[in-house]
Amino acid sequence: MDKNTQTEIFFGPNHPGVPGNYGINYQFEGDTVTSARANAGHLHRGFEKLMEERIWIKNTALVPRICVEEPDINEMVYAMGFEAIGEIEVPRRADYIRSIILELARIQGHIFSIGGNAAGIGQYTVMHWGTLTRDYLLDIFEEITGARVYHIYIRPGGVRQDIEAETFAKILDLMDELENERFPDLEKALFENPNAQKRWQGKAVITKEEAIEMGATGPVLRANGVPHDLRKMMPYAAYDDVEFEVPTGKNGDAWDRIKIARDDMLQSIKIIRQLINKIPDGPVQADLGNGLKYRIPKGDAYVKIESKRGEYGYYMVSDGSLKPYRVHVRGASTPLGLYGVREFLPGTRIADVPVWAKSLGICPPEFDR
Amino acid sequence: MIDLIYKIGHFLLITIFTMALGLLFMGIARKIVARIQKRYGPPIYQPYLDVLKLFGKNAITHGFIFDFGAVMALGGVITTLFFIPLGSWQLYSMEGTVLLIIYLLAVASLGMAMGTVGSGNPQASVGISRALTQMLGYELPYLVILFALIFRYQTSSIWGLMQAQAGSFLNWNLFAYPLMALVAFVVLIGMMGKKPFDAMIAPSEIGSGPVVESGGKYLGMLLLQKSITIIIELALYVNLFLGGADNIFSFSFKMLIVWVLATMFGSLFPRFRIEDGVKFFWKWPLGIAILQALYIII
Amino acid sequence: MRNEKDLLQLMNAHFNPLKLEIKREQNVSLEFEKEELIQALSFLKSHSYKHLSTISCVDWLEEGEFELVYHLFSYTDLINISLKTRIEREPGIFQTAKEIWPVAEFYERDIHDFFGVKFKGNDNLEELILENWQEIPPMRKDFDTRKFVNDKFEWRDYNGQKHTD
Amino acid sequence: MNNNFVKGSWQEILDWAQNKSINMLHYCTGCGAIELPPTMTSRYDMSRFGIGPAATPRQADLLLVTGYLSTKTLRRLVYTYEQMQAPKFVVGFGSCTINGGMYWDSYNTIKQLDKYLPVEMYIAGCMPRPEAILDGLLKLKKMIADGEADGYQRYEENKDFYHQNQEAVLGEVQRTQ
Repeated sequence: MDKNTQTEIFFGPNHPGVPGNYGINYQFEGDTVTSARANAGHLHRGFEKLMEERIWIKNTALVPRICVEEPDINEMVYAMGFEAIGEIEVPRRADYIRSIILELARIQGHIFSIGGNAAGIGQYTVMHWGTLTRDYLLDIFEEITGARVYHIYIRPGGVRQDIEAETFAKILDLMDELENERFPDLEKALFENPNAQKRWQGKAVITKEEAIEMGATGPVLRANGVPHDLRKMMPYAAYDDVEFEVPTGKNGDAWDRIKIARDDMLQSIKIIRQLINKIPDGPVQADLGNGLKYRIPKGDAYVKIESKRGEYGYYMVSDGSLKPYRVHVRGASTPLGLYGVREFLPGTRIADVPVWAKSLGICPPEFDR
Repeated sequence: MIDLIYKIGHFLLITIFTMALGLLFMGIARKIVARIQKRYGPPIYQPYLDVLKLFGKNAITHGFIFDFGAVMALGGVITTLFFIPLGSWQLYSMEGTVLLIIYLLAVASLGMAMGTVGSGNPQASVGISRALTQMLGYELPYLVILFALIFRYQTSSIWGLMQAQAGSFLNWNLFAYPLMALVAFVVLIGMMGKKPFDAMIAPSEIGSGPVVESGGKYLGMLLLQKSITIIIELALYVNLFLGGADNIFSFSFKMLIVWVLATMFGSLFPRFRIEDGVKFFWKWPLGIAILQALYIII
Repeated sequence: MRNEKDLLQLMNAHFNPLKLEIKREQNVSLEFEKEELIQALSFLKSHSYKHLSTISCVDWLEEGEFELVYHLFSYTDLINISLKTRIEREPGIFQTAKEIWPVAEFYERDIHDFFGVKFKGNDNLEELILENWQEIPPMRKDFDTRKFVNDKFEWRDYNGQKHTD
Repeated sequence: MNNNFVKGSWQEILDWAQNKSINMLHYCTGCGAIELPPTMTSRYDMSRFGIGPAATPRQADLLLVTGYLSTKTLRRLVYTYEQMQAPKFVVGFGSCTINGGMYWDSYNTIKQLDKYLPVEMYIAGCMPRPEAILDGLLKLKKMIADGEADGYQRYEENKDFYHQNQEAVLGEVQRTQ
């Protein structure tokens, strides 16, 4: 970096345009970024060490705090890892309820990221509407699980408690309200807005080969027309009983990714309706004995599910004792947040750095853990 | 001597009135934007509290250039107040010509530019370079319009242009040349730096641009400068296209209408990137302005 | 479209894995000698296993070994394969997989941060997540986090009684 | 920084103005920051009390420490705090700033915020709800109006106590003045 033509900006941890507590130090010349480096680690709490100190059931309270935008994904993967090693059969109704919770979390996550992307380019009205819509979903979560964001609801072996009939009715009403009132507003304000299209089209392009080479999945891959979705490829919970399409884009830019987020939400609404209509009766928690003495045989397993940003996986190792021996968290945006910044950010304009960071869904607590 | 004291008193009255009106307009704008975003928003007198609080806070200076920049920005803008007829009040506005106003506005933004460069923060210099490029963008169509008007009414003094539109509201320039008024409205949004042309103070890209290093009383001064700039640009628009006014209240009312329209228009559009903004200015507004000018000349 | 068994036969034919195991449907795990792993990785990458999910490291303190686990996935076979190998704890050196997957450089830096495993060929192994950390790498089993917190930080005492005892 | 905080009627006017218009620094240090957008936007609308986000430390008066603090964030937080101009206030969010909360035995997070920065007030909750945040901020406004919120003076007076604790955890810390 020669001093006279290039200056350095700390697009630092304390900056309205950056997604979360995470910094990008980039050098720029004129108006274009020449080189960039990820400044991660601000959110490191040593989750994996803490999990080794706590018995199995205690970790269910610790686990959702890893990624704040989508806590239920962590609970689900932790439960699936426990069941995979212990070969535990989860009752069918619990599978259905888990899928409903995951789809509600996906809608909530997508609306929040659409609002965040809109704020990145100055469209604050859509941010306000998006966060308002998300709050209605948090009310549903509060009704089911008692908490707004961290639900601690999906546990190894099933879910904490059943969902009553009128909560299902409320969910269905909310789905109708989302589809007929909330989304058309967002559609007119953002997706039919020529400015927004100009700001996002052709920006932060990640091609198919680059994404696969880097290990990036989810909207980043699907924006290039590749319908890879773990809910279809490796069905888990109740996803094998529902039909839905996997939305894809064409040229892998920020505009396609944000349209995929919108189409994902519409598919999630369809899934939730099918799940609620076909939900079987039965228990919601497999009988695993006293929670404080959960114990599974020695073994290891890598389990992964489709979060809103892509593949989210845990590698869990148990040595047969009361506590997990090792849990390794693979966040969905790890390759992009660390490697992608150095490889793909150079060349973009300064005005597009927040568009780049937010449209790729970089969620720093995932790789800081 | 008495005349001098009268002039100074009149000048102080105008400056304070303009600042109060500008801050009131900014409060109204925040309320409108809040309502569009389905929330209550701060009370209308919030900007007054902001300015009072800001002058109460400590502030760190980054050297003489930084201080002088803020003072020059505020001073430059206040001097332009002399030459703008605000309804019935006119200090020296007999002699105020349109070109003088454009020049003095440039002085104010150059002052701010000098201040931000003094602050040494790279984000501030990126912000101010954007502000100046955007000025380049909207100055071109604006000058074409002004020359057309001057050619049409054979006078370049604002007072003259305003008198030319006297009589019934039918011969306001808004109805005489609607296209030109429309172009001037878009340019007005660019001049005031409202969305979608607020790339220079983009918080999510460069941390609120030029004012990134100024806190406390510097931010207070820049807020006052912004409020006076808003009033000047609105007054210019009302004088040229809405036929000015005989008393100050109807003048402020007309300014309020234009301001509310500009706020509503802006709150639904995301921010242009700076070169898209300049390209936009040079494509549609410039084209229409030239068309209108030709129409007048022939 | 191979299923799990064909995959195991394929691997058996080209390498001599120590252990082959079908863990669950669409999940397979193999264990290799230290030297053979990198060739197995590039072999699999050329056979449609293009997606490297992540590299995990497990610290088996009693056996005095680190276990490195490479998780791959194929978009055509739809099978998850975990390649494991064991390296001695003390020197803790292993070759880098940077040439096969450039992104592995950051996974290795992460493992170096937390376990102290050095990867030959990966030149920038400086701190990624932690900041000027002096003790032994924190994720090792012999690092006691509660003792460390006791010395470095101070818990709030509620009139004489610490909230943790 | 002039240290003569004269308690006169002028100061009361400034305190009154300060509590009516607070600029909150938009720095989400921990996981509690996910409850800030609902508080700032349409449903709970913090701006009707005159509290709005500020982009940079220079323009901010309120520093929200939303949740746990890793040592890396603490260093940047101390720099941010010292860049802010008096009168400035710090509000601790959630149980992680009070006693380490869920990460009480984590090797990388600090356990008590008020050993490093002067804290006006804590809002309890493992991520407090938007209603709790608004309630806390209203109490803060009352404290400012009564002139009790003098964290920045406490920071000036026992500067070495705070600097020692910071250096104990962070090693060497650059000082601005």
